[in-house]
Amino acid sequence: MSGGYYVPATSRWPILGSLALGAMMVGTGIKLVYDTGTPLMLIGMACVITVMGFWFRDVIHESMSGLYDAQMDRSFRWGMGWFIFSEVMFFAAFFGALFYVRTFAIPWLGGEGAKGVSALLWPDFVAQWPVLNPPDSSVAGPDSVLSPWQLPLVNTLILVTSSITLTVAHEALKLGERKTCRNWLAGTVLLGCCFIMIQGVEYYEAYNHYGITLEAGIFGATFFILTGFHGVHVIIGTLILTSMLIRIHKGHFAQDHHFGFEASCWYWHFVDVVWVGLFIFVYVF
Amino acid sequence: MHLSWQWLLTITSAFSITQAHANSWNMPVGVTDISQDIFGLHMAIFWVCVVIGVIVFGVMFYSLFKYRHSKGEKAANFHEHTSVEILWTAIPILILVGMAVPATATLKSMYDSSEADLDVMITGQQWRWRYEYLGEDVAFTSNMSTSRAQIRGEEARDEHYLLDVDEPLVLPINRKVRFLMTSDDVIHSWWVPELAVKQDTIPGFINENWVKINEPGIYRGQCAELCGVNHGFMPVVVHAMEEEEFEAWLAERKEAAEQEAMGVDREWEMEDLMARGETVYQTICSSCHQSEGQGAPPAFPALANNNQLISDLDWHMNRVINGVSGAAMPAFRSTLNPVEIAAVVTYTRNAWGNETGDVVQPATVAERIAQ
Amino acid sequence: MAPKLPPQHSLQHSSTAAAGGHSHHDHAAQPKGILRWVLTTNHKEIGSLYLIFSLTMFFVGGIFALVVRAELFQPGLQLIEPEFFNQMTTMHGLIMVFAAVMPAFTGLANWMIPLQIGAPDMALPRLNNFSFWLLPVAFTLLLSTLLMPGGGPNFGWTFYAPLSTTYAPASTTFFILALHIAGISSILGAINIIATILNMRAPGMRMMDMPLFVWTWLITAFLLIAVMPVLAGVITMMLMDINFGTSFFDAAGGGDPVLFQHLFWFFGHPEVYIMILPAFGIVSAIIPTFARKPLFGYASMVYATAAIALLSFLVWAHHMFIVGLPLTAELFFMYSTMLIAVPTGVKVFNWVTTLFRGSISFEPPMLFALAFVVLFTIGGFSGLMLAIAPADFQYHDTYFVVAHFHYVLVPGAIFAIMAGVYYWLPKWTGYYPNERLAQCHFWCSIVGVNLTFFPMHFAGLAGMPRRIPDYALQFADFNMLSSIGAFFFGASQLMFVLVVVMCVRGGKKAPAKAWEGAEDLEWSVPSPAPLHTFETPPVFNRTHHHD
Amino acid sequence: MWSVVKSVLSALLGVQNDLKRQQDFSSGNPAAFIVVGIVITLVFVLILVGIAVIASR
Repeated sequence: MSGGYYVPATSRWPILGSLALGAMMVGTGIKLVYDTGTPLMLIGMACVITVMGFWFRDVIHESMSGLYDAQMDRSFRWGMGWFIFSEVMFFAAFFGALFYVRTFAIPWLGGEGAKGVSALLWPDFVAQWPVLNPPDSSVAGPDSVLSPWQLPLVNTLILVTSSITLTVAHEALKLGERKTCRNWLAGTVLLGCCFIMIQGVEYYEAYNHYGITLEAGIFGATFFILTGFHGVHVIIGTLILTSMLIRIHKGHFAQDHHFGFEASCWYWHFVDVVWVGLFIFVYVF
Repeated sequence: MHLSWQWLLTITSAFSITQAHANSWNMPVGVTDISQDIFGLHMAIFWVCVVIGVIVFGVMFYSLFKYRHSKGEKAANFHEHTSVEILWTAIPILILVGMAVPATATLKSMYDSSEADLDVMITGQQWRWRYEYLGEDVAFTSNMSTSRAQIRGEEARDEHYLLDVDEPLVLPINRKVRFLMTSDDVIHSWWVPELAVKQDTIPGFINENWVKINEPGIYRGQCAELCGVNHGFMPVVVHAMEEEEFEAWLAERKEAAEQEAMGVDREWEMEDLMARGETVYQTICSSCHQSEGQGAPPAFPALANNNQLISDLDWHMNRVINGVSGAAMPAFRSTLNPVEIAAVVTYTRNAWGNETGDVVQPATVAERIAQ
Repeated sequence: MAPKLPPQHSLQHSSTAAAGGHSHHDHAAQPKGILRWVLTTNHKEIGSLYLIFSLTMFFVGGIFALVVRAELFQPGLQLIEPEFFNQMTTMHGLIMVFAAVMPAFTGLANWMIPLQIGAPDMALPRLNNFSFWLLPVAFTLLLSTLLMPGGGPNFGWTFYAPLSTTYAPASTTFFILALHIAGISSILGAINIIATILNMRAPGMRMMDMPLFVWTWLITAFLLIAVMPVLAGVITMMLMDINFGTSFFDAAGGGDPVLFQHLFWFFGHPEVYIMILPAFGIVSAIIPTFARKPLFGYASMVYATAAIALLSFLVWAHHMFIVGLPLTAELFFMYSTMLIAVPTGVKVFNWVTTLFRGSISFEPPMLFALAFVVLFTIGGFSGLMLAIAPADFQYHDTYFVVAHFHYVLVPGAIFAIMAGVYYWLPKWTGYYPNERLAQCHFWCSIVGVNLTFFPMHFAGLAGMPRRIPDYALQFADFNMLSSIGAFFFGASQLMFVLVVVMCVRGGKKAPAKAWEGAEDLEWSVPSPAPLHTFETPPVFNRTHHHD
Repeated sequence: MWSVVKSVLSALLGVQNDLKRQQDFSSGNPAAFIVVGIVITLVFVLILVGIAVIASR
C-alpha cells in the first residue's frame, strides 16, 4: 500500500445481512401476529449471526494483514463511539418514559398536579410508586416489589467488579502480558454469565412470587423493558467478550493496536453504567 | 376581557374583521372574548409576517433584477458585517418578545377555568360525542345526522352537510361553562372554531377548558384528531341560547330523563323495544357493525347470523354492557341507559335473520349493570 | 492578515485524473452487471442507489397522495372508502418522510461529502452498503402491510396511541418492525457520515473550511443518532403494548397516551430538521455559485445551523399544544419555539444578502434554490404563526398545518434536493442537464406546488380538519384547486425523470468546473467524477481572500 | 475564560467577527468550548423554564 486509504473491495455481507435481518423481522412479525413463523425467525436470526461472523472475520483478516492505518483506526473509534451514543439514547427513551410516568402521569391519575382532575375517572386510585393497584381494576398490579438490597445489589456488585476485571485485562494487554489478560478477561466473562443467571432467577421470582409481570400495569412494563433490554445488552456484551477471549487465545491483538478489544471494553462499560442508572431509578428509588 | 394591545386589533380590524365575516377565507372572529383575542393574535402575527416578507423578498427580488449576470453585472466581494448581523438578530428577538407578551396573557386566561357556572363533561367515542351536564342528571350522545345517501351522492347535499347532529350541545350564553373532556377509546379532539375551543380528549385523563359565549346561535365544528375510520364524520354542534331559554330546556330534559328512568321498571312490548332498538342501533352501532349487521371483519365482527350471539344471550348482554377490553367495542353501561341497552339487544337478536324471539326487559339489564 | 472565509482554495494532487491508470489490486475483480451494484462499497455507486431508490419512492408516495387528492376533489365519497383513505394518508406520510426525503439527502451525502472534503470514500464503505440495502427490505415490508388482512397502517404517519395500539389493524406489528429496519439504516448511515467528516478530511482542511453541505450534514447526522433510537424505543413500547399486554400508553394500567406523543415528538421534531438542514447546505452552496459572490456569513450559517439543532431538542411539545399540557409547559414550549425564528431568520437574511450586489444568473439549480428561499420562508412564516400557542388552538390539526409543513417539505426539502441534483448532475454524468426541459420542469413545479398548497391555508383557517376523507361544502373550492394543483405537480415531476435520464445518456459536455462561480473541492475532479477519486489525499490550501 | 464565554454566546446568536473567530479556532481549546457550550445551553434552558414558571403564575 502506498500510504493510501484502504477501501475494501466489494462484499456480499451487507446485502446478505440486510436480507437476513429482513427475514428475521418478518418471522418475528408472523410469530407475534399469527403465532406461527418461528422457523423463519430462527433461521433469520441464525443468518444474521452468521453474516456478522463472516463480516467480522473479513475485518479481522484485513486488520491482521496490516491493511488498516491510523486513520482507519480513528474511523472505527468514531463509529463505535457514536454507536454507543445511539444506544444511550435508546435507553434514554425508556428512562424518559419511567420519569414521565412517575413525575406526571401517576400523580395526575391520583388527583394531584395540573391535570389532577383526571382522578374523577379513577375514584379508587391512590397515586404511589411503585403502582401496586393500577387505576383500573381489570389490570392486576404486582403483589409486592423486589428489594434492591438482595439480588439487585449482588448484581450491581458483580457488574461493577466485572468492569474492574476488564480494565485489568486491558492494562495487561497493553503491557503485553497476554496470559494475565486472558485470565482476567475470562473472569469478566464469568461475571457476565453470573449476572445473566442471577437476572434469570430474579425474573423467575418476579413472575412467580411477586406478581411482577409484563401485564402488571405500568410498573411491570417499565421494569421489564428497562431490565430486559439491559439484560439483552449484557448477553450481547458477554458474547462479544467471549469472542475477544477466543481472539486473545488465538494470539490476535498487538500491544499498542487492538481496537477490537477496546471497543468491547467501551461497550461493556456502557452496559455497566446503564445498570447503575437502573439500579438507582428502577430498584432503589 | 380586553388586552392593552387592543391597538393591534384596531389596526388590523379595518381590513380583516369585515373580511372574515364576509367570507370563509380567514379564521372566524368567533363569539367569545378568547376567540376574539386569538383572532387578534392571529392577525397581528400575520401582518408581522407580511411586513417582514415584503422587506426580505423586496430586497431579494430587487437584487435578482438589478444584479443580473446577463446585464454584465460584476459581483462585489463583501461578506460579514458584525453590526448588520447583530441588528438582524436583535430585531426579530424584539418582535418575538412583543408577540409573546399578549400571547402569554391570552393563554393564561384560556387556562383559567375556575369559578364556572356550569360543568359539562364531554366524552369522545368512536364516533360520536357524549355530553353530560354534571349535577343535573342530563346526559345524551350527539351523532352525525347527515345521511349516508348524501355522502354517497345519492341525495342532494344540504347546507350543513357533515356538520349536522341529532342532538346538539345546548349551552347558555353569558355564563362561564367549564368543559371536562375525556374519551372512551382513542384520542379525539373537540373543536368549534367560533368558540376557539379545540382540546384533545385523552382516554383515561381529563382535560379542562371553558367558554363564555357572547351571542346566541348555532356553532359548528368537527373532531380534529384522527380517531379511526369515521373521523371525518363526527361533527360538533353547539346551540347557544339565552339563559332563561336554556333553563327551560334543561328542566325539560331533566323531566324526560326521569320519565326514561321510570321506563326501566315497566314491562316492554317486543315491538316497542324493536322500534327503539333500531334507532339506537343505527345511531350507535351501525358505524362499526354496519347497518345490516354484516360487520366489517376482522376489526368489527358481523352480528347477523353470528352463532355465538344467537346461542348465548348472557354473553351478548355482557359484551354490550361491559365492552371488550383490548378491542374497539366500548362498554355501554354508562353511555346508554337500561332501556336503550335492552332495546338494542332485543333488536340485534331479532333482526336480519337472527330470529331468536328473545325479549330483554330493561329491568333485567338494570339488574345486570348493578352487579 | 488572517485568512478570510468562506474558503477558496487550490488543490495539489495529481492522482485523480489518472485514477483510471492506477491498477489498484482491490479493484481488480469488479463484479459485472447487477452484482456490481448489489455488492458495491463505492460511495458514488451507493449514492446513486440511494438517489434512485428515493426517486422511486417519491413516485410511490406521490401516487398515494394523488389517491387522497382524487378523493378530495369534491365533497362526498366517490372513489375510495374512508378506511383506505386513512391508509393512503398514512403511507403517503411515512413513505415521503422515511423513504423519499431522508434517503435522497443520504444519497447526496454519499456522493458529495467525500468529494467535498477530499476523501477517497466514506469512512466505513461496507457499512455504507449495508445501510442502503436495509432500505428496500424495510420498505418492501412496509408496503406489503397494505395487502395484509385488515389493511395497512391507518393511523397517520404520527401513529398516536391508542389508535395505533389497541385499535390498530393486525399489520401494525409489521409496520413497527419495518420502521425498526429503516431506523437501523439511518443510524448506521449517520455514524458513517460523522466518521467520514470528522476523520477523512483532506490534510489541511479544518472544520471551518468545510463546505456548508458538509457542515449541515454533520449536524444532521448528530440529530439522527440522537433521535432515531428514541423512535426505536417508542415503537418498541408500542410493540409491547400490542403483543405483550404492557400498559405504557393505557391509563387503566397507569400509563398515558400522551407519553407516546412526548416520545414521538422528541424524535419527530429533530426529524423535521433532519429533513431541512441538508437542504440549507445545498442552497448555501448554490446561491454563492450563481451569484458569483461568497456567502455573506459562512460562520454565522454554521452557528445558526448548530443553534437550530440545539433548539430542536427543546421544542417538541409545540406539536402538542392542544393535548392538555400544564400551563408552564405550554409557555416554555411556546417561547422556545418562537426563538427558532431567530437562527432561521439569520439563514434567510444571509442568503438574501449574498444575492445583494452579486452577479446573478438563473441556471436550473439556481431557480430551484431561489424558489426554496422564498417558499421555505413562507413555510417559516406559517411556522411562526403556529408557534403562538393560543392561535395554535385554532390552527392545530387543520389544513393550515398541512399547508405549513408541505411548504417546508415540498418547495423546501424537495426543491433543495432537485436543486442539488441539477447542480451536481454535470459532476455525476459529465453532461449538463437539458436546460430548457429543466426550466420547464421548474416553472411547472412552482405553479403546481403553489396551486396545491396555498389554498390549504385558507381551507384550514376556514375550519377544515386534516385527515378527513370528506368535507363540508364550504371547503369545496379550495380542495378542488388543491387537487388540480397536485395532479399538475405530480405530472410535472415526470419531466424531472426525463431530464435525469437524458442527462445520464448524453448532452452538452461539462468541464471539471461545471459552473463558473463554483468553488468547492468537488469541482476540482473531472466530470464525470471517476469511480475512484482522491485515492491519494489532496493537499487542501486556503487561498487568502482579497478584501 | 471570559473570552470563551463571549465566543460561545456570540455563536449562539450567530454573530461573531472574523478576526475573533480565527483566534478561537487557532488558539482555543476545543474542550473548553464544548464544556462552556453545554453549560450555557443548560443555563439557557433554565432561564426559559424560569420565565415560563414566572409567567404562568
